Amino acid sequence: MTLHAIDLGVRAGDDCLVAPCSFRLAAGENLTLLGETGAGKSLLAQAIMGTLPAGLEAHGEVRFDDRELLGLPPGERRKLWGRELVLLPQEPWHALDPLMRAGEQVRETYRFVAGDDANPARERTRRALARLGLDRAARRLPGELSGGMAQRLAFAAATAAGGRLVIADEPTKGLDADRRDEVVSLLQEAQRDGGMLLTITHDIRVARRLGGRVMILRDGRCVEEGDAAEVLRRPRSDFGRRLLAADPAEWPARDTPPRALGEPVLRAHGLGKTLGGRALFEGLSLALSPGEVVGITGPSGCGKSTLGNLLLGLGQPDRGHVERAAGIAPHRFQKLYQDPPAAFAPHWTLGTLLDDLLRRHRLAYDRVPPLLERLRLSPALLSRRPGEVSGGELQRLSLLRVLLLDPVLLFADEPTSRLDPLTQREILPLMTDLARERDCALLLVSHDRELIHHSCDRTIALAGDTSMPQPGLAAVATAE
Amino acid sequence: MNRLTSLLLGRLLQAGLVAWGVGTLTFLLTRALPGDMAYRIAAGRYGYENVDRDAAEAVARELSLGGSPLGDYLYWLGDLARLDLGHSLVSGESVWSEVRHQLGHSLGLALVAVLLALLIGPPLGMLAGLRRDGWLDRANLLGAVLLRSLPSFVIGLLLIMVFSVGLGWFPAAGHGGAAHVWLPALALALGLAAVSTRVARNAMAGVARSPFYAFARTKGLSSWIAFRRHGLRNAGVPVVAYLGVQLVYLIEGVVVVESLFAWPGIGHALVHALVARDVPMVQGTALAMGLLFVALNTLVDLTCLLIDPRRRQA
Amino acid sequence: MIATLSLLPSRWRALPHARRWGAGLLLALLAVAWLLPLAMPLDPARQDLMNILAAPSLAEPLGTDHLGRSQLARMAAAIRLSTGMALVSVLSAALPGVLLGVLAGWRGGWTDRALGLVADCVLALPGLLLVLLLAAIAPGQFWALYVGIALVLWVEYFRVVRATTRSLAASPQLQASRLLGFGHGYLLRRHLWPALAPAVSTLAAFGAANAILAIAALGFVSIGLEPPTAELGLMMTELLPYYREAPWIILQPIAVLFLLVLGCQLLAGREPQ
Amino acid sequence: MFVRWLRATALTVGLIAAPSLQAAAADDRLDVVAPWEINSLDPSRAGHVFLRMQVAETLVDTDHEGRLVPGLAERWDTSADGRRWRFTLRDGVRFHDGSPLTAEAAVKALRRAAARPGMLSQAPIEAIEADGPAVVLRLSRPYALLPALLAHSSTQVLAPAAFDDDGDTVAVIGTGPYAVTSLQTPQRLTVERFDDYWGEPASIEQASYLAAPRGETRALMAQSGDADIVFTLDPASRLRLARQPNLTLATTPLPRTVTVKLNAAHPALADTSTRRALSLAVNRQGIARGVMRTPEAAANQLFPPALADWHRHEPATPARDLAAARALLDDQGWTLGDDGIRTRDGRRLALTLTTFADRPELPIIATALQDQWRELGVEVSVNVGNASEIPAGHHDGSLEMGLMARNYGLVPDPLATLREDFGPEGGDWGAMNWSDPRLTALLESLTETPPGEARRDQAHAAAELLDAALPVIPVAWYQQTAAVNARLDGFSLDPLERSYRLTELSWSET
Repeated sequence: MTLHAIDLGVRAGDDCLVAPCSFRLAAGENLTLLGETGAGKSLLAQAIMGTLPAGLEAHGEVRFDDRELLGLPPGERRKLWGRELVLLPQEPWHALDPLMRAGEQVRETYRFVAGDDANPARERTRRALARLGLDRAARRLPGELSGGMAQRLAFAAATAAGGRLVIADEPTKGLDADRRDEVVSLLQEAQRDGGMLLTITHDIRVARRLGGRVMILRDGRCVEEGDAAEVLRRPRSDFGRRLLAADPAEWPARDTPPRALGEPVLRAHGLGKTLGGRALFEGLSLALSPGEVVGITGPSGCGKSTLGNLLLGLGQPDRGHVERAAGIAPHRFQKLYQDPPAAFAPHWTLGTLLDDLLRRHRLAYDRVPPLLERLRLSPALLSRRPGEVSGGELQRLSLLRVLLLDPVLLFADEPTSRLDPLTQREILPLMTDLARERDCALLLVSHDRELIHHSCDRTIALAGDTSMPQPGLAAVATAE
Repeated sequence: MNRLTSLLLGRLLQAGLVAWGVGTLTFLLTRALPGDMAYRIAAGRYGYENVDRDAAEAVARELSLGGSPLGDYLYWLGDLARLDLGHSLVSGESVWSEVRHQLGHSLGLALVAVLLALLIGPPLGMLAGLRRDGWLDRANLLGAVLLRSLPSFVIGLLLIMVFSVGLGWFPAAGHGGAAHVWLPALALALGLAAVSTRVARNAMAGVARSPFYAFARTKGLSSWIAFRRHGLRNAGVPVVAYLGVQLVYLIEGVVVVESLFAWPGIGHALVHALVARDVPMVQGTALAMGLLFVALNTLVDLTCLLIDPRRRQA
Repeated sequence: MIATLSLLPSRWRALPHARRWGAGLLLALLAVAWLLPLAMPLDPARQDLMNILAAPSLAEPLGTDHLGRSQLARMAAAIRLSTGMALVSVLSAALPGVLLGVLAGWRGGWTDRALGLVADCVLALPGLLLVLLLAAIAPGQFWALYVGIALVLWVEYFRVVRATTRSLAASPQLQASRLLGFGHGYLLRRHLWPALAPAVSTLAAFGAANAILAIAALGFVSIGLEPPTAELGLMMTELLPYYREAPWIILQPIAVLFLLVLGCQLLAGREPQ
Repeated sequence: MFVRWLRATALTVGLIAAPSLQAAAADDRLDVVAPWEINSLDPSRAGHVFLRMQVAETLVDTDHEGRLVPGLAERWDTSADGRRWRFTLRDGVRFHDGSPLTAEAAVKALRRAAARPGMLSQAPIEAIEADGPAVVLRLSRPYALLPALLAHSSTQVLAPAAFDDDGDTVAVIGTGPYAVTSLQTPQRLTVERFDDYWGEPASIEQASYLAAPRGETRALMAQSGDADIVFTLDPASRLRLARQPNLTLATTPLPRTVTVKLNAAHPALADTSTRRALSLAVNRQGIARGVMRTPEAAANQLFPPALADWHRHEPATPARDLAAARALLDDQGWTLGDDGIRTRDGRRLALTLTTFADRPELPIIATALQDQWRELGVEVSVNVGNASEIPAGHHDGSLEMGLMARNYGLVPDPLATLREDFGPEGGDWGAMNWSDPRLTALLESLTETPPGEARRDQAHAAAELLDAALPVIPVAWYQQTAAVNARLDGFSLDPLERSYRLTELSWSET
């Protein structure tokens, strides 16, 4: 059982999206494609699976055992899905039918793809779910599952038909640190009994844990290839080195001198909040002084964002109260969002939105160019709409928008979790330096403990129950 | 199950308000309308040939029009509360028996029409939605726009000419046998289908592009099984939900189709009652149509609950 | 006129292909209606009882109707009146619908439930009763019919606008703008209206066609007849009896309505949800 | 696999439709379709349907030429002073429920008819009593038209069991050749042959009546064979049906005239010459050929040929004389304004023409008149409303002009209607604020003179007076039309629209 790709590339018309590259995979082995968003990792996986969108074609050869996949007619290719080739989709909580019970979506693979009769199919489903600790979740709808449970369910549904080659596309996207190890062990299980694993990720820690062979991709070109242990210790290529350095664990230790804490801008006394019948935190008191960077961390669903919103006055605590320092204008308490495009009105150019802000607060335009310079943003961006600009640039623009109002408190809610490692490596230090320079208190929320440890003066860790559904999911369930 | 009880309570409240609304509107009808009511009712009763002053005066005495507006209004609502709808001024029959007779015919026609619309509209729409911007999709759009710009009486006439005069399959008009319901129901159904087919097409196009549909296919399910188990149900929710809003066109269409096909329905009766200012009859038919609408909407809500389990927990 | 409703900041070049066709179709229809009478002296009421239901000829490009009147003149007058009245109906349905929808979506809570209940009740009342009540109060006035029709159609705008406003009210973009110190007016103009515009203009497109068809239905049960004015809906009823004798006659108002609906549909670019 | 789904739906639709195919074709029931709905069982409200379907009968009947003949009453005679009428009932007549026809039943029916609005209330009746096998009516003054009034449908005789104790009609139990089997108001009535009918029984076993208000629907039902006889075809369909092989078309002139009722109190319509100008400006030929589609419908006088005694043969159809009409208005001082509308001492010559759509051709004729009078310089706005607006406008004086179709054959002798329309203070459907003593005297003496040469001369004199003074302007005469399926023999149209004459019909052998 082998997978052999020879000069496999993807073209759209005449421009080449992924340059031809070759790799080999044998039974029991695993290969990880590492690179940033837009590097063409997913396109390679889709080329192998045969699910390239219209207008894109794969070139070169893909030999699976003795069969050449690219040449097969689409009908034949589709017969391999599930039976031979298994694709684990991105964000599995979207890839499950919202109206069908969880167990049923696994049973249908046994029943209709593997071809079992009704009873054996039900029996094998029960056993598969039990093995993945999902027996309690069989009757639930996907909307009621946590991210980790959804990932395991999708895995059970996809591998039920016994496919030997498992392709995992960004398995840890949207999951927090604790879930990452769970996913890695899940993938290794697929590889253990003679299967082959092809993983696509931008997370270096996942690549390091999986081991086996690694291939680093940049802008559709294979930059480096080799054993994970060797490539991820001393990468030969320059891009490999920068990619490694971007991992928060590798960041240099903070060397900022401890500074005298000024008069706090905000105090919280005995804050308590219960959400969905569960107490998130109790009796929490804190004070934020200018120039201080405070981190809040904890597993997903533990109430990090809720605490930040309470402090900013965007919600009412059940117990305790928040007290702001006197004489500070309300618009100097600002917030940065996890998904940058969501914080802008999509229909207007960025320049228009900025002019609105300047006119609203009667600020002179000459404050903008120095900030553009400091945030390394080209003025040409202002003539584009939020949708036509990258996530990194947009986050820096929202930073600019906020700095125009000399904020005293900035609550950054997972500001870089949706961004690539390199962009994150560049933006976060910029954010903390600017906060310190302008004596603005920065409240940083993230589920990545390494990141918080390397950026903040002090940290508040919240405990939490892991079975809470994904925040994104809860919204889906209650949508009218 | 509190979702179900709150839904039913909401619809019951709506039914009450509709009854109150109809009562008030028809009461206004008696008071505000120019043109002598007594003359119109006499014309309705005895045929316009032998309507004259003493006929109109006889009717006026009988109705005892006049009296203080507020007093009459409360008295009027009192009757409505006791569901005593009184007697038709034109035919003298009790309104309740007339409405029950006509409502039965209209309900039959409406249900067959909705059934036909569901058989014609959504399946074609879903086929068009699966292959977006294919030839079927374009034909579906043009067909829907054409049907939406044809008044229902033109559709009705075309159907009679083709199926009754031309092929002789169905009787042209009137009622009596089971065969009489097909052409009027089809005329209504085509109007409804034109709307529901586009809703189904959009829903299906959305579902076909969704990640869970792609995962169902990459899991190995055939296109037919994926459509049957995942496509149909997910696309069905917006179609059924839109059915509730669509009933407005059904009620309007019923009026025209009934008078074209000489079908003794409630829309036809409402028009005659309004023209003849037979106010108790107007109130009875309007009330029946309003409550029919609320009942059909409740049915639609229940089906939505059935199809979409998420709504049950929310 | 329907095009202005979409209010999207898009120039002609930027209009995608379908919408350009839609706008072109509508402008052509309106051009025929408004420019034709300037080009040639047309009297929609002049009759010639000796020359009824004449086939289209060079002298009479669209033939003559059942009273020998020039069908070209009547179609031009009908397009002017019907599109004008349809606009009245659409505006009198869209304004309350959008305003109440935004109010319900924005405030939520009991205002939302109360307005929702009122909308459901108005939807349940037979539209015909409302229209006839208005037609009876202001007999012989076309606008009364169109406003009566709008009384039923506003609920569709209300439901679509409320859903969009409700989802936007809780969105981060609004929270961010509020934090930045912007007032309600700004939020409406920058955030809400561009999101509502396509949905509202689609409903407006179909609302116009429904208004005209409703007038045809009313004319069928002989309400709202007002000779000699030429109105698209009523013409369909008047010319119906001659569908076998002169089929091209009744096809003309229907074809114009078809083009109107198709034009609005392509222009709006999206079907009503 | 989708094809499987579509085939399945097509199959189910076909299966359900199949049984219906035979039903439509082979039934041997006579299906009659007409525009008028049955809105009640009460003879005074919907009696015309039961009379036409020969379910119920009246004391006096009419023959094919419209002359009065004995009906349920064998013979009738009047006292010397003409104030006491005695109608002797036929014996051996049974109601459909088997009960015998008695004088008491007839008296009860006539008393009900006299108490309710309808034709019988015209007669000056003091008392109605039963006297052995006969019915006696005492009048306050001589009234020669009484037999004619007793031929009206509202005077039909129903069995005592047809009424409940507070006088409402609960069933239609008549004495006619057909008995009711099912009745669904307002649309449908089915009847079957009544075997022990006193006259010669019908040959067709089953019959049904369906009310279909739309002209197009009725025409299509005739074409598709669903209806064996269709009454009142709209002009456009009539031409098409004439070409159908399986149908024969029957037409007969009706004693009904389309007239424009003028309010003589209106300043513009007060003098005769203005009314004459309006009449001259009407293009009757155009309306007859273009709208009614029957050239002979052009009305040169008030009374159509169907009313033999009243119709005058000499005057040729007055072709439209616009010049004379304009001259007449100029003499009256109506000067032509620059907008083409005439004005006189500051007032525009603008009038409102009220009509109704129960008869589909009336709004079309109104539109035609509107344009024709615009050429004359008179601005006319047309108000299409409910039929009752004309009598209502007559009484509150608000009516200016009313376009209507007046039936002078409601009763076999038009005199009854004329006395109602052109009496001293006019009539709801007749003159308004106009009267002529000479005409009143003539109409009075006509009620006493027996039929004959003298009566016809007086009738012609009255007709001449009306055509000269023009309180109402005649526009067109009506034709009753019917489409009859070829498999029927012996069909004829009743000009007085009293009966469908079903008993004379039989299935042809072909």
